[in-house]
This record gives sequence, C-alpha cells and structure tokens, in this order.
Amino acid sequence: GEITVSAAASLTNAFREIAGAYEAQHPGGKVALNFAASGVLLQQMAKGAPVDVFASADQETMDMAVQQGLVKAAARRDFARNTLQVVVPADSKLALKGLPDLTQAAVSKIAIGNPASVPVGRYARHALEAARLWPLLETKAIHTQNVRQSLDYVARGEVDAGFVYATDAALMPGKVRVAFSVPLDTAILYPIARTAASTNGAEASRFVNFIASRAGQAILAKYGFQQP
Amino acid sequence: MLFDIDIDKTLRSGQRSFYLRLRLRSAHRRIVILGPSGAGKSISLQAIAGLLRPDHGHIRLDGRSLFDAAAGIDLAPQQRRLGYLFQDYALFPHLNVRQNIAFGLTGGWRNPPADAGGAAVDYWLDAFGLRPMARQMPAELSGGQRQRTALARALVAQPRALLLDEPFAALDPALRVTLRQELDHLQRELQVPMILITHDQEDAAMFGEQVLRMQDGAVEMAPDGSDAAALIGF
Amino acid sequence: MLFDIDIDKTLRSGQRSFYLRLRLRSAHRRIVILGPSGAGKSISLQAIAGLLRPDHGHIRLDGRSLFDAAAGIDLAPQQRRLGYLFQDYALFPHLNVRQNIAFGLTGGWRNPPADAGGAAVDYWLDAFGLRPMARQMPAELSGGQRQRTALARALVAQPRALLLDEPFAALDPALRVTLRQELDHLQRELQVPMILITHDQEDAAMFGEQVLRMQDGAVEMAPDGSDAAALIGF
Amino acid sequence: MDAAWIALALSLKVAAWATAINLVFGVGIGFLLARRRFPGRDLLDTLLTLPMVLPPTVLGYYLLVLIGRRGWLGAWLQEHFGINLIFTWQAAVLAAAIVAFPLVFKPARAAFEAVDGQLEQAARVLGISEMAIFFRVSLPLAWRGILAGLLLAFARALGEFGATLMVAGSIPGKTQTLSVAVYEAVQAGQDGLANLLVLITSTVCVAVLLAAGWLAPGHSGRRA
Amino acid sequence: MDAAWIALALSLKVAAWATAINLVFGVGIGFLLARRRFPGRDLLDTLLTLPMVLPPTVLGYYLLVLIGRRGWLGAWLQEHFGINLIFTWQAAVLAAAIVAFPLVFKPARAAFEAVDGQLEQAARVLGISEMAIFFRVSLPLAWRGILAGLLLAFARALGEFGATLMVAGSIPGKTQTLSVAVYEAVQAGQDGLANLLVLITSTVCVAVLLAAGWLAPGHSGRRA
Ligand SMILES: Nc1ncnc2c1ncn2[C@@H]1O[C@H](COP(=O)(O)OP(=O)(O)OP(=O)(O)O)[C@@H](O)[C@H]1O
Ligand SMILES: Nc1ncnc2c1ncn2[C@@H]1O[C@H](COP(=O)(O)OP(=O)(O)OP(=O)(O)O)[C@@H](O)[C@H]1O
Ligand code: MOO
Ligand SMILES: [Mg+2]
Ligand SMILES: [Mg+2]
Repeated sequence: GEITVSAAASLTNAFREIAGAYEAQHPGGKVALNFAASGVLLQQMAKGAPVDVFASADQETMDMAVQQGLVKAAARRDFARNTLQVVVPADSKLALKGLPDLTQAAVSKIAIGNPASVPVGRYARHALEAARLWPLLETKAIHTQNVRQSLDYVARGEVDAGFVYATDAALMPGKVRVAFSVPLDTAILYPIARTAASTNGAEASRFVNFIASRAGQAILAKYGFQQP
Repeated sequence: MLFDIDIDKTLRSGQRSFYLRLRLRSAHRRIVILGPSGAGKSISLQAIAGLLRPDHGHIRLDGRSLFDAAAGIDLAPQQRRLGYLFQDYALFPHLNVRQNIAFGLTGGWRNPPADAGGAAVDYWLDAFGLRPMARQMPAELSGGQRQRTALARALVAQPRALLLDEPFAALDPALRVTLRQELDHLQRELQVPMILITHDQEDAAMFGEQVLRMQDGAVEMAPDGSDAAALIGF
Repeated sequence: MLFDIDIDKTLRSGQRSFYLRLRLRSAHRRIVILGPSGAGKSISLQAIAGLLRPDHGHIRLDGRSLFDAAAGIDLAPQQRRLGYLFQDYALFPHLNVRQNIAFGLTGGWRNPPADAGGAAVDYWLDAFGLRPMARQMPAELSGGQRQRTALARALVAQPRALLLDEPFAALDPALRVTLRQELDHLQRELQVPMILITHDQEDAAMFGEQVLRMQDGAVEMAPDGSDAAALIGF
Repeated sequence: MDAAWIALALSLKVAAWATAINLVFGVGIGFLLARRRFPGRDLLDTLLTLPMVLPPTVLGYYLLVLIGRRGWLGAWLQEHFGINLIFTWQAAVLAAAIVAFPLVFKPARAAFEAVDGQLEQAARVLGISEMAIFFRVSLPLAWRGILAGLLLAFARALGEFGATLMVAGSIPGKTQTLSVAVYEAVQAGQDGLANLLVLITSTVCVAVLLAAGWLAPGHSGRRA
Repeated sequence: MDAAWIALALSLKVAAWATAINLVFGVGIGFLLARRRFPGRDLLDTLLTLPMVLPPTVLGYYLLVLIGRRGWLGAWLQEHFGINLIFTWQAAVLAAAIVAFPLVFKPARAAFEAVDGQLEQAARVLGISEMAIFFRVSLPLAWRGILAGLLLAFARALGEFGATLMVAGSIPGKTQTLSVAVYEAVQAGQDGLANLLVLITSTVCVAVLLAAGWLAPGHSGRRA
C-alpha cells in the first residue's frame, strides 16, 4: 500500500534515494515523501495530517511528538548520526581552530539556525553555552530558518562563519571550507517512528526497518550520515 | 386621469438645496414641459421613472400607482415599464448602436449579439437614419447620432409611457421634422401617454396637448392647450 | 486670411469609413457651420483643436501654422491656445463648477481650490447665472447648467480663437438670448476669431458673418453672408 | 524532469481552481461592497484584506487549525462526509484561494465603483433585472479592473507555497506544486534545478497571463 | 513584550517605505503602460507581474544573488559607496517593495485606462501641460483603483517575510519585522505568542487601512 513519510528538510536528498530503493525492493509499496522543517512536520501531524512515518532531525521534536501522543515511545528508534561543524567561506582568510576563536573581532557575523525552532541552531547554542561563549557571540548571530540558509549565507560570503551539519558542508565543497568540528555533549541523533495514527502500520514498519537495514544505511552513508 | 402626480423632493449639495414640488393632474396623453434651465424638469422625469425617490406624495399613471408614500408603494423602475430618453443619452459604451437599441428587448443575462436584430430594431434604425452606423460604438458617433440611438432605445420596447428629455436638441432642423413625425406616428398608433421636455416651440406646438411651465422646481401654469379635464393643482 | 484650412482625414470603424474633406479660406472673424447630423462638424473642430491628426494638409489661423503635414508642423493642443466647447461638455467630474471654469487659468500641478476665484471666474459665473451652483459638482447639475459651465470654461482664459460646438443647444430660449449677447460682446471686445457649430437659425444670423454648410464630410457652399475675401475651395 | 511537468500540471490546476473560486466570490463580494451601503462596510472591507497581511505560513497554520482533523471544520467534514482535506490538492486550492482573495475583491470593488451609475439606471428603466444588469452592464464596464485583479490572483496562486506547504504538504506528484518544488530545490542547494524550475514557472505564467489578457473580452469601457 | 513593539515599529517603517516607493514607481509605470503604445507592451506588463509568481523565498534568493556581497549589484554598491545592504532594514524595504510592486502597477494601469480620454483632451486644449494633466485629471480620476492597489501593497508589505528573511535576516531590533517574528513563533510552536503577535499585526493593519481609506482623497469619479 501507500504510505506518507514526513521527513526533516536535511534528509531530502538521502530519503529520495531511499524511497526509490525501497519501492524497487517492495513492489506494490509506494512512498509519498513530505519534507519541511521538523517543527512544521510536527504541527501538521498535531493537526491531523495523515502521516505514517515521521523522521525528525533532532530528539526534542520527536519527544514532543511522543508527548502529544502522535508517536508511541516504543515505536521510535534512532537511525542516523550527524556532526556539527563550523564552516567559513572557501576564500576566507580566517584561521579558526575552535569556538573561542569566534570571538575575534574579524568575525562579525555568524549564521546560526534560530535556536527557538531550528535543531541545528539548538545544537550550536548548547555548544556555545557549554563553552560560556553564548553571551559574547549572541550579538554576532544571524538567525536563520534552517541549516541550508546558514550554509547559503556562508557560501555567498554574507557571513564570516556558520554552524551547519557535516552532511550539508559536504554539499558545497568548492564554496565553503570546514574550519573545525564542534564537540557536543549530546550526540546529533535522527529518530524515526511509525506514527500512532498510521492506517497502514505494516507498510510503515517495513519502511522504518528498511532505513535501519544495510541497504538503507548505505544510502545514508553516501550522503554523509553516520551510523547511530 | 392619465397623469396624477403630486410629489415633493429636496435635493441638497453642500449649502445649496433645491426643492422640487411637482403637481400634475391631466387627462391628456401628450404633455410638454417647458421651463428655464435648472427648473427641475429632468429631475421630475427621474422621479416618475423611479430613479429618484420623492420625499412625499404619489405618482399614478393611467390609474396605476407607481409610487405612493402613504400606501408604501414604490415600484422598481423595471416594473414601471417606461421609455426614458435621458438628456445626456446614457448609451452603453460597450455596446454598438444596434445592441444599444435592442438592449431592452432581451431579458436574459447576456447582451444582444453585435448583429442583434428583429424587425423592431431594423425599423427604428431605418426610421432614424442609423443604419450605416449600426455597428459603431457610441464613442464613434456624432452628437446627433447618439441622441437618435438613445431615442430609438427608449421607443423600441413599446413602453407604457414615454418620458423624453429634450429628444431633438442635438439634431438639425430637417432631421427634427422627420423624427417628430416618427414620434407622432408612434404615439398615435400606440396611444401611449407621453411627457416631453423641450425648449423648442415647434415641439410644444406639435406635442403639447397640454403645455406646462416649470420654474424653480414648481409647475407654474398651463398657458395653453389645457382643457376642462386637466387640473393643475397648486 | 484669418482662417486658412485645407485638410482631409479618414475615420474608420469596422466596415464603415468616414471621409472628412475640409477646405476653408476666409477673412471673416465669425464663421458658422451648419449641417445635418453626422456631417463632420464636430470632427472638424477636433482637427482644428489638435485632438485629431489630419492625414494631409494644413491649418493656419491668423497667419500662424497650427498644422502643416508638408512642413512637419503639428502644434500640441496646449500650444494652440484655443477655447473649445465640446458638444458633450467634457466637464471634469471631480471638480465643482467654479474649479471647472478656473481650470485653465492656473498652470501648476494642483487643481484650483474649491473656492477658486479671480475676477474673471466671478464675471462668468454671474454672466451665465451659475453663481448659486458654483460649488456643485457636474453630476449635480442640470443639462443647461453643464453647458453653461463648459462654455464659461472655454471663454475665461482669453483664447486666440473660439471653437464652439452647439453652445446653446441645451438652453431655454430666454437664456439663449442672454448668452448670445454675452458671447457677442466678448467676441467684439477681443476680436477673437470664432467658429460656431449650430442647428439654430438665430445663431447663424447673429454670428454668421460667413455661414458654411457641411454635408457628408465636406463643406458644401457658402449660401449667405459671404463676401469677396472668402474663398471656399473644393 | 518528468517530476517538473507533473508539478507544473498540479500548479496550474491549483491556480486555475483558486482563480475560479475567487472570480465568483471576489467579484461578488467586491460588487456588494461597492453597491450596498451598510454600517461596518469599510471595516468588513479591511477585515477581508487580512489574508494579505498574515505571512502565508501563519495563514496556513490557522487554516490547519481550522480544517485539520482536530479543527472544528475539519472534524465536521470528517464526521459527516468522511473528508480529510489535509495533504490533498484541494487543500492547496483552498490555501491559494484564501491568500489571493483580497487581490480580486479590492480591485473589483474599485472597478465597480467607477462604473457610471446612470448606465445601470438606464438599464433598470429598460426593464432589465438587477441580476441581468450586473452581467450586462456593471461587469463588462468594470471588467478591466477585475481582470487585473484576477491575473494578479492567478500569479499569486501559482507562486503560493507558504500556506500550501502547511496544509497540503509537499508530496511529489500529489501535492508538490511547482513553487514548493522551487523552494525545496533552493533549500537543497540545487541551484541548477531551481533555476530551471523558475524558468518553467515564469514562462508558463507569462504565457498564461498574456493569453488571458488577449482572450478575455477587453471592453475598453470609454464613455459615450 | 517590548520586543513586539520594536518589531511593530520596524514593520510599519518597512511597509511605509515600500508603499511609498511603489506609489511612485507602480503608479508611474501603470500610467505609462496605460497611455503609451509600444511593441511588447503586454509582454512587459506580464514580466512586471512575475514578482507575484515566484515564491517570496525564491525571490529573496535571487535578490541575495543580486545584491549580496558577491552579486554584481551588491559588489558595485560595496565598491563605490561602501554600502552593504544585506542584513539591513533597507534590504527589507527592497524585498517588500519588489514583492508588492505588481499589486500597485496593475490596478493602476487598469484605473488609468478607465479614465475618459476626452477629459484629458479637454485639459490639453485648456493649455495644461501633460505633467499637470497627470496630476490634475488622470490621477484624481484613477485614484480609487490606485488606492485599492496601494492598500493591498501596504498589507502585503506588512505581511512579507519570505524574501525579507533571506536578504534582511531576522535580527531582533534591527531587521526582525513583526511577520518574521510571527513566523518564528509559529515555527517554534509558541502558539500563545504567535496568536498575540497576529492579533497585534491584524489590529494595526486594520487601523492603518481604515485610516488610509478615510483620509485619502476619495473622489468618487462619477461622470458628469
Ligand atoms: N444631485 C443633486 N444635488 C443637488 N442639486 C441638484 C442635483 N441634481 C440636480 N440638482 C439641481 O436641481 C435643479 C434642477 O435640475 P434639473 O436637471 O431637473 O433641471 P432642468 O429643468 O432639467 O434644466 P435643464 O433644462 O438645464 O436641463 C438644478 O438647479 C440642479 O442644480
Ligand atoms: N472614431 C470614429 N470612428 C469612425 N467614425 C467616426 C468616429 N467618430 C465619428 N465618426 C463618424 O464621423 C461622422 C461625423 O461625425 P461628427 O461628430 O463630426 O458629426 P457632426 O457633424 O458633429 O454631427 P452632429 O450634428 O450629430 O453632432 C459621423 O458619421 C460619425 O459616425
Ligand atoms: O534539518 Mo533541520 O530541521 O533544518 O536542523
Ligand atoms: Mg434637464
Ligand atoms: Mg457634433
């Protein structure tokens, strides 16, 4: 049967390929993909959107889904891991080695996903707070709506540095340069789950299993995601 | 009584106000209203046609109440079935001459086609010399051609009464004679009551079974042609 | 020659075309054009005023070339400085009577104020009996009041020539007499050349130093009042 | 590239329906506001303009609250008709129609107000019913202004993605309109694809608008 | 809640500037398209409608490409004037102005086309310059239609967030307009805040539109 999969925007490229592979392996199964920011996906489900599988870019969004009864806690599982990186424009003269270097006067604008709603921004904020740098850097922050907007700003040289996922940084090797990876005390783990309201539970579970399978993981790895 | 009208109406524009007081009882079929510019002639016709609501009074035509403030009667213009030639024609700018004339003949939601026909339309096109410009739009007409189109439009649907506001003012004398005869002919044939506003003595002579003079919003007198059955109240 | 006009122009509307052939040489200051409806009278005035571009020929007024196809001259209407009364008035609907009359007196980017004044405006308001409705909008005027407003607007700016298209058609006989006298007075005082279109014999008698008859787009003859200096070409 | 054509077809379907809906309601309400005088008319006019002022995503959110399975309208539809609008192309139509609605009714009102009332009076005297007058006099004479609004609404509906994304989602082949696809291509850093999709959208839009401008009856509406 | 008032003030500033710019260019271009005949006029008209058809985010993306530090216009501005528009409120004005432009010029064109040409002719004969005729005859008579477009444009500018977000960023107190704030609140699931901000936006918008409708000269433009 047909299932609808709502997935975080950062999974767009990888999930498109996975859906194709899944449909090839399971004739008769059909996957309708719906991409948006994780928060938007949550709201759609909360208001009754007919979704069978939900994949978010962070644990917090999935936590909320569980709290709201959209997803059973038992149904969720982590399927991919990502790394947070600071990138600079490819032609940047800055030599940044770690978070404290961001306080240099030469760094005047930093793209950070809006911590209020964008997971990548939330991770960045956690890291900066842990390093006691958040108050210092808050005034330099340019809040973006998602990780791709941060990446774009860096690529265009509109900002001096930006926080992005490794998977995104890998998309624009000629335009951005990875300055350093940001150490985090909580890992960036992507959870996926069959929804409680799914009308096609069997197919949904089969798709979730496929993601966790060797074939699914291989495709995710191809796009730079690590195993959970 | 063919005409039994007794209305008043105050029009206001800024400081100025204009007070119309129209009383007219007459058994004549053809009434001509004369009067200086601004006397209230056009406004009177508008009230009769149902385009201007009088403040008080009544309007009865041939025994039928079109308006009666006391009885709460106020027929919509559509129900009055009158033929009205507006002083400034009010031609439909998006329709050609033929369509303008045929406008009232079809009741549906669509305008008559560009070559709208019927014997009646053709008759008036010929009678008023409009045949060559039947497919021209109003903006492409001369002043007299517009007036003739508007007159034809008012006459073609066989209305229950005719209200004509200076119907020949834009025409040359020769054409005036022809059109007067056409109108005379039509009126005699259908025996339709008619009120005609004019500044032209010849119009008055030809159509004025009763001639009224308006001045400052009021009918002044019935100087000539009045007969015993006609009472002009004041 | 005061008037030296020799133009032609073809107007088209669908199948129908109208051919205007206007030749007029005259040393008279006052010219009256008579002719049946649709003869081309209004169109002739439009061409002279610069609102309709002739296909060929020239228009000279008092020695000044307004249009000359051969010489490539085509003065903008603004530069011609004429007073033109449109047959259908063309009053500015957003301006009151006073503002309409004063419109041409102020050249700036703002319209004259609602109480626009100056002795000239007041003079014509009084002369044409428009003082009581000076603040009314055109939509609130009677037909004759509109025509008088339009006439005052054309006269007030002391134009170099007057083009009047049936200036008294909507007026009652008494008012016609008054306004004719006013116009006569003004014209004599300023000695301004004038072309007047009318269907009224009395207009022709009063203003027709030379009377032209148009028919089917062409000037036909100079039946009366013509003198040796006037040559009407064909 | 097949996906692009499917998205295009979907976009055109959605925009056409949204425009058709607005033709009826926008023109109708524009006419009523122009002709009927009632207390609060200006306030109503302004309230009806509000879909313009809300960011489409926010509008989409409220729409979701309303027609979602747990919204009162959505629950009612579900219960009585078994209809669930979320994630359907009909939801995209609804979103686009609401977003574009002010673009039609406001110019329509202005256009109807500019129609010379005397012409409607003349039609009345000729015995034509009010409804027929609307179709035969008022509408043709106001048509230019209305058409301008309709074309704007069509373009807006074609470009709508914020509200659409919320209520219809972005399911390729089902609810992913061209503009949502463009948005996602830009987000995904696929500049080449984005440019191509923008080119397609723009070309189609220009073609449709030009055709509409030429085909639609273009009464010039000059007064006689 | 102070933040909301700052965002509101910024929103009003941006919308007012964008509307003012469109008043000049939208009305000017609408007039030229209505009066001048030239080959490709309809095509130009349609091309100018394109800002409607692009999703605002995409429009913002192209604007970024154009006026960004590496865009050709941006680079030129930077080099000659030392101006960098990105992340400034002026960029928000630019975005809002472009997005709302079609809303002004198209109704304006339709309104100018509905003005009786004979009245302009009459003014010409009276010796009034073309420029003065525009201000004294054409503009007042077309004003209703133009005003409808301007009010739509103001509302649209107030609600604009897609393109704004791209080029102006969302810097609280500097470039975070109310609609961006609403959008972010909705995204963050802060329903209470979102509702409050929407209420503020809507109230202010209704107040401004009502005031504009009453204060603006409202010539009814009926023909005499
Ligand atoms: N809407 C209005 N508001 C105020 N006054 C008005 C309005 N319409 C007309 N009037 C005034 O009412 C009076 C009568 O107008 P009406 O049009 O009936 O005159 P009339 O007798 O037809 O004159 P004419 O022979 O010049 O056409 C005029 O003085 C006019 O100024
Ligand atoms: N735009 C146009 N296209 C085609 N024909 C036109 C156009 N305008 C006017 N005509 C025709 O030109 C002829 C002359 O018109 P004009 O207005 O000059 O007549 P006129 O002599 O002033 O008549 P009237 O006394 O009725 O006002 C008419 O037959 C008219 O139908
Ligand atoms: O993939 Mo995200 O939801 O932009 O961090
Ligand atoms: Mg009258
Ligand atoms: Mg004429």
